[in-house]
Amino acid sequence: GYYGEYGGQFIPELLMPAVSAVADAFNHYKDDAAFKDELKDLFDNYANRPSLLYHAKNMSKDLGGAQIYFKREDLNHTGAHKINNVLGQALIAQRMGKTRLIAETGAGQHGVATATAAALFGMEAEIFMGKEDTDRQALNVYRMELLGAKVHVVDTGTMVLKDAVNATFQEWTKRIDDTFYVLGSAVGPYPFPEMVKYFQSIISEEAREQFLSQTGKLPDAVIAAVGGGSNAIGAFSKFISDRDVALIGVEAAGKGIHTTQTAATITNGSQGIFHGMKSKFLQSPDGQIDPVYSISAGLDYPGIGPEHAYLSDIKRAQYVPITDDEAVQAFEYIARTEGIIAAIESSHAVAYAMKIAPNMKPDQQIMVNLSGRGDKDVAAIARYKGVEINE
Amino acid sequence: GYYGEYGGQFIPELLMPAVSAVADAFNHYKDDAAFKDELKDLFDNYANRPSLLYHAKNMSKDLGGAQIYFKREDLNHTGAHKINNVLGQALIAQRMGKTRLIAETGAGQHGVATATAAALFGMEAEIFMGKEDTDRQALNVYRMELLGAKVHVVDTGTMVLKDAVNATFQEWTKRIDDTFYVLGSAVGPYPFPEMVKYFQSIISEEAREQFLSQTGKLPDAVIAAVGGGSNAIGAFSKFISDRDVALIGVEAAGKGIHTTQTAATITNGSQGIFHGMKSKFLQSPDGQIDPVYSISAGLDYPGIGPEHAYLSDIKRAQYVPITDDEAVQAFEYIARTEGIIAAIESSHAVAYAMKIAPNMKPDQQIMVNLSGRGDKDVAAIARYKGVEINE
Amino acid sequence: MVEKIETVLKHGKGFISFVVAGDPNFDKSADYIVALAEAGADVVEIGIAFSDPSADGETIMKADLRAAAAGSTTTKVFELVEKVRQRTQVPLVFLTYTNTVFTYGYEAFLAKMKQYEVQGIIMPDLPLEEQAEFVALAEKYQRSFIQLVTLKSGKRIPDIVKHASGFVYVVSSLGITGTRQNLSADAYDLITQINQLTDVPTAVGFGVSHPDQVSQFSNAQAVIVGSAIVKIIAAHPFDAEQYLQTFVKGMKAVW
Amino acid sequence: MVEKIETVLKHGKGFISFVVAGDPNFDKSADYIVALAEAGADVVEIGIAFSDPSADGETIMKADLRAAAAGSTTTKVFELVEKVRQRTQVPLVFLTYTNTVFTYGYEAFLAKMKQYEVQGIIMPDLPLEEQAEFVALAEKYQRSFIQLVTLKSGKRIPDIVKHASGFVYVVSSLGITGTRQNLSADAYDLITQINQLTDVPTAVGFGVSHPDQVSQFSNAQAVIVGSAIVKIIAAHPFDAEQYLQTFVKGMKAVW
Repeated sequence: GYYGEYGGQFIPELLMPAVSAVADAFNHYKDDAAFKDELKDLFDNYANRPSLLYHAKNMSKDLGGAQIYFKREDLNHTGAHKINNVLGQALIAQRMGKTRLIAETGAGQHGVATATAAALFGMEAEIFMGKEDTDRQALNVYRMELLGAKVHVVDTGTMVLKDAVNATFQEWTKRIDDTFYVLGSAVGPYPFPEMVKYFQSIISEEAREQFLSQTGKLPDAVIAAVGGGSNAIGAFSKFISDRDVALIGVEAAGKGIHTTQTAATITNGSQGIFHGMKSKFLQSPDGQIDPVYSISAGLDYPGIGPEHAYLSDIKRAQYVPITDDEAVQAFEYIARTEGIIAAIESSHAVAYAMKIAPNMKPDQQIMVNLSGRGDKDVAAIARYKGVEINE
Repeated sequence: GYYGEYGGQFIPELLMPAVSAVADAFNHYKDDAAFKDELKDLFDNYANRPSLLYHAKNMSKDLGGAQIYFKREDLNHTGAHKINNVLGQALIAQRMGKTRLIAETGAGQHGVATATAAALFGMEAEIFMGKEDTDRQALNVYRMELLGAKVHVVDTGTMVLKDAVNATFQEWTKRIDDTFYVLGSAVGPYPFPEMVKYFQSIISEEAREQFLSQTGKLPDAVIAAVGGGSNAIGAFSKFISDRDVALIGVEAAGKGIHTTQTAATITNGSQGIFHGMKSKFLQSPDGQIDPVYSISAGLDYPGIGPEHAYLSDIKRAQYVPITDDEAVQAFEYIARTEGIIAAIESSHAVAYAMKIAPNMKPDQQIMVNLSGRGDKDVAAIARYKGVEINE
Repeated sequence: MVEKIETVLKHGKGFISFVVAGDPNFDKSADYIVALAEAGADVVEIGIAFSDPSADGETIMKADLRAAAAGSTTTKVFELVEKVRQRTQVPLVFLTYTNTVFTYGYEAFLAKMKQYEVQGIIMPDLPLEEQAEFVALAEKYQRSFIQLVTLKSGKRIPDIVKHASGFVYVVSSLGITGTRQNLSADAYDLITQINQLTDVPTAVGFGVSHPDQVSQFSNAQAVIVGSAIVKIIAAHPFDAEQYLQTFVKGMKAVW
Repeated sequence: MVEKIETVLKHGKGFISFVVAGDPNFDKSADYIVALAEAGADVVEIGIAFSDPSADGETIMKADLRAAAAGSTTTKVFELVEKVRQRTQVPLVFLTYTNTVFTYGYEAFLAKMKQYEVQGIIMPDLPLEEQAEFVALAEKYQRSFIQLVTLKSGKRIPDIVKHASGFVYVVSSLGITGTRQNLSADAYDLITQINQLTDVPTAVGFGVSHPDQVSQFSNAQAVIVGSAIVKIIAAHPFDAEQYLQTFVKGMKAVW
């Protein structure tokens, strides 16, 4: 359960049996042929996989350097990479005989994905969401309810994502027997970071093959946004042993890494133990977890998955900050240039590609993981730009 | 340019040369190998085709009759079938040397698709949208602007879709040389209904092969929602010569076909000449076009494509009305049952499948064309259900 | 006895004016048509209000809305014509979108035109390709189906003017109806080209509003003024007579 | 000289009470700890406020917020303990999330505990699988690392109690901290099972709030009362002494 010194299972004794049971089930099914066949069927015939590897020709030409490719996770059913993980975990839950899924959600994407899987599998779903977020994302609350899920408003703490995680763990301790906690990012106690990586690795598994068949070679760099880090670990995973492929995680710098309005965990954080894992966190010297900020609700998390902390320490991956301003510019740029409205999360990765591509050669290749679509962000971008939208 | 007695080119002399040039180009390129290759590349590597043929097992089991399959056009880039047509027309425009696309839009879906294609092709785009619609769908206006398009607010007439069509034709007469009118539905003067069918036929072309390979036989019925009728004609087209495949177009009955709050053109309409075509329209005995109503902005059109009027007359296809209430119920039903939030347009087709499937046998098959995703409709559904959403 | 349009216009320097039937109401419409005729209009075009006047600019769209508010129906338009015919023998021409005529019935509509001595009809959305049926019926009822030719018509012109009757409506600019400051000199050449192909008089329209514009079209047999007249009615809805007469006389004086 | 926890609790009918350091402020916290000791509490647990007390219910979360508002830091908590030690020799135990100790440094934290005579520590998110490093250091500093056993621990129990020190914290119900009306009879059997495996005293907690509950756990050496005491402080932030003493004496009377 460790990546170097990061990872582990820092959870109450009350949850250990449940988490251990998940670990046992995961370790059993991840190599089970029937499980893998069913997962592949769900991926191909429900999640709409494989996702395209798209050559962004206009952007590559405009930037005048490396060839840029987008891995189009935004084209998945429900519009983001989240569905990969959720289908996998729901299938494990089903195999374990669970009939009820619980999940945390920030802006609502993982909650919608979990509610979707629950509808498909005929399970109950209860989603925990901070009150700040239910107020800001009322439409996503209704979307989850349409999918048959019950949404619990979390009004403790700072009433955002981290508090929703706390509340979901609490809920799990109260009702373990029929309930499975579908964790949404590559964080939490083992086996969650490993399990999330396993299900999200389909991204790099496909991309690696697609690069070889479409271009005859591997990319020179893979760039992905990092909040908890599930899309990034999925995009990195199968390239980790390809030492010539640079792996770059892009953190949300918010209003800047020299301000307190940031969520750049590797850049500004320190070692800690929280949400069941030893990793890096934005926290006070006393270990009180910081409130964090990013324009992107999906990156607005004070920690990072333990494997990312490890990959950073051993310098196998590099983690760089991108500000709100840079991300919004990238969001606008690829809309105009490629006709793609990407998630503001993914736009952080695009922004970094825009920085490095011009200094690379035209025969070099960058993969940017477009982890989700940006329809959900259009209103926020308008507000950010000071455009009045009356909805 | 005729389907039985329907169709034609009822347009001002000023536009005839432009429309004839489009017809000539279309008739040339539709059989041109290089054009078709480029279109296929756009379909496969940009629009994300082929779209899934999804077996809705939960729904089929729950209804206890025919097996229901969804053709998942909602999984296309930009989230609806509209992109098929727009990419095709933009490619024709490019071949004709045009550098500027203009288009009408109702709720904004076709406008967003056109703006997307213009961004991809590096063309200008100007979108005409009724003031009622720009007020209701401010977010889609901003989305088009993000994609680089200019949005013109149409404040003439009833300030909705039909007025936007009028305004776009007017705009075309003012600037013909560099401009191509990308019409969004299977309506208007020849060659538009034929051209839109040609590009949308990919739906039934794929579906026919998918049914044969996935189930070994053709569907017993194909059901699609009809406004102007582009997704329906695309879903019907390659099945028309399969006489055993029932073709069913579902019209928006709005608040009921016995009220004036309806858009059920075949059910309540009469022959007329409007928007460049002879077809059926909802109109006064004097030929004044009626204001129409449906909860679905995409079906809220007073006419129907000429080929549908013809298929109805010769009884090759059947056209049935579905009310707002029935469509909303279907919208909610498949969200809960299959984890799919479908467009309210497509939900009309789902609603009719729900009516007939229970009376069919389990070895019979229904294809429902899920023409688009329903994220755009969630707020409207909440309002319809009286749920307060503070955005 | 109403004269044929061709006869009226063959002398040249013809003036064709346009009003929307029922703008601002049907009684005043009748008065204005009579006033225009008395002021020297050689032909009066009577527009039938349509819900979706897509070939018209804002001025005429608004007139259509006023007429609709006054309760315009096809039947009321025929009643108007019947009344007008009791007061003037000026040749009349309908300008209407095809759907109005189609839903009434092509033949029934032409029969009414004959009954009330409306000499011709302009249907801006019934181009050469779609007009055969209607043109045959118009000939049967001896009504003129007015052909339109535009700056974009090019090689279509010979085919179009072959079917010309009443006058050839030369669209002098690109775009929709409405007043414009600068008209294309290309229109002059277009009129010359048409005159060489047919004996039917040419009338130039779309955007003519000022007296100094008409002299540019000395080779046309008539000018058509629509929006400029509709604007006068919009400005003086209930007492436009003298303004209309002053305008028409001013145009005819320089023409 | 402070006695060892085991020594205090081996007589049975022990009473362990809980307060959050700094709730409502650090001066009153000291007074309340002393008051609890004087009323008969055998051990006092001192909670260290954390930003994300995910194992705690609403009552203790709110106490954490009050403590945070009073400026709680790890340093201030040690200062509190230093002052308390000048007024009472009651055995003290920290209850803290692991991150507080980890960021301070395991060894540095334990050294401070030893310096201020804090006998033990409970870290609810440091389960058997992760505690080896800390437990070894705790032994080095002769501090008790309190093990938790729950109704779900099952076959894990022998391994857990093997490392027990101070007391075994028996979590009497599922869920988080907080007062509950009905406690499971399964807890009684769980205590019996643990008593057979170890000589370390058992203390039952999570949801104990009423005098009539304590008799259900006659086989435990102690009961732990947290939320009920925190609620008294919340209700009487600046004069809770007498209410605390009444409550503790009432509990001890029936126990």
